[in-house]
Amino acid sequence: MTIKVKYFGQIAEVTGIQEEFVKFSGVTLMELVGKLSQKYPDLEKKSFQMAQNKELVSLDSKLTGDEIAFLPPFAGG
Amino acid sequence: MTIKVKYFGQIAEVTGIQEEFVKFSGVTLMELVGKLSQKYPDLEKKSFQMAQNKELVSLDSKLTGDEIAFLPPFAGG
Amino acid sequence: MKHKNVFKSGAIASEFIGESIAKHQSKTNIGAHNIFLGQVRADVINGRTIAAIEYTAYEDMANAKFHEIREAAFNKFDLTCMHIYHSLGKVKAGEICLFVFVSSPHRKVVFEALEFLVERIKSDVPVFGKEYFEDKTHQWKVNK
Amino acid sequence: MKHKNVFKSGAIASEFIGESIAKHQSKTNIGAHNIFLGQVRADVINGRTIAAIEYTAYEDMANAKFHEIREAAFNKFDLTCMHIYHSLGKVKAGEICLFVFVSSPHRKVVFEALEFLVERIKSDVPVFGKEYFEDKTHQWKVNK
Repeated sequence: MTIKVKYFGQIAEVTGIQEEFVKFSGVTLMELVGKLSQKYPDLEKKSFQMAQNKELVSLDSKLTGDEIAFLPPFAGG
Repeated sequence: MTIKVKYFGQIAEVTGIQEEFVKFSGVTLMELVGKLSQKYPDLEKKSFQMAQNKELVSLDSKLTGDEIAFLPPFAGG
Repeated sequence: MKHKNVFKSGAIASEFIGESIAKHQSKTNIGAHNIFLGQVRADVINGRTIAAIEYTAYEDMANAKFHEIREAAFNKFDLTCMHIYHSLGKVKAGEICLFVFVSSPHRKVVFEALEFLVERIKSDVPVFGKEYFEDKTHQWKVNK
Repeated sequence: MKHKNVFKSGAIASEFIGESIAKHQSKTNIGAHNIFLGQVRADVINGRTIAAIEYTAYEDMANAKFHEIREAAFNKFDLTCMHIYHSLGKVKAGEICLFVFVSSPHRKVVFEALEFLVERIKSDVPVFGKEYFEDKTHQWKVNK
């Protein structure tokens, strides 16, 4: 499937882009992170949470095809 | 001695005045309240605290000659 | 001893509050402000609606108490700024009668400090409130 | 689902806060307002001073989270009104980046509700802050 992946804050700094579409046939978010870490080696040095369909999810969640986001530590307020 | 006595809020409503000078030879605030209650009979129906020299004091405190105030329940804010 | 006068004649204007906030923009060590505003409620009591409260105070003692409360808060909490204003005279329903404003580098402190201040002001300061109903009758306000 | 937009471009003006207060004077069942303001601090870190924070957000998710937080607060506390505004883009040191405003008939409720809201906003909403130093270098803000 094709997944829309969004990067924010210091994660976008590492990827150099804020958003991309990724063709991917794996099952879990963990696998997607593995694939993207090959493309962006500094990704694994960063701390982040992940959202799928705008809800925080754990890395062993199954990919549903919804929008995925890499979220660095929150800094609101 | 002559004591300056101040009345506030619903106490001033009962006395009809906000301030007066009272000649008095008693020892405690309690005695002063007794004397003023004869002048203003409704005073005893009201709940109040007393201040002497701008500090709350108990009725058995000794009169020092400083300003006395009758303070009804507080309603600030 | 003469203390700073906390009282303002009549309602506290929203513009005054806005300007007071603006004045703190030069204090760049502040990270968090917390503001309490007391507003006169149009309570309905036995069918009569409160239209206004007329505030009076034992002003000298009240300003001394406000000073004591300010000192206690500065000692207890790491505050950068603290401002207190209370109305005297008539304040209509919907208007603001109390404005308490605290600022600190960090947020935890302002929450604690503001509640401390407001509770102390309510309990310790000799301010009296004559509640006028729309039909011109009145009753006396008592803090709970 | 499309939620109300909490974000404002740039700093939150003190006049806007004043006007927001003024709008509540027609709500005469309100007795207490409590306002939290987050202000950008000019922190000094290893000799470099923060000049501004540039805020970005995962806007759709953030607005959904703000909506969730608002609903939770309305369910938990007897609030008459609640308003939340957060800056996006650059906010200079001394300027306001967060404005949270709650109102209720009684004061106890507003203290609890405001702290609840601010803590939830800090922990749950995907907002990111790039802290610019005066020398144009930067670091990333992390909420504690």
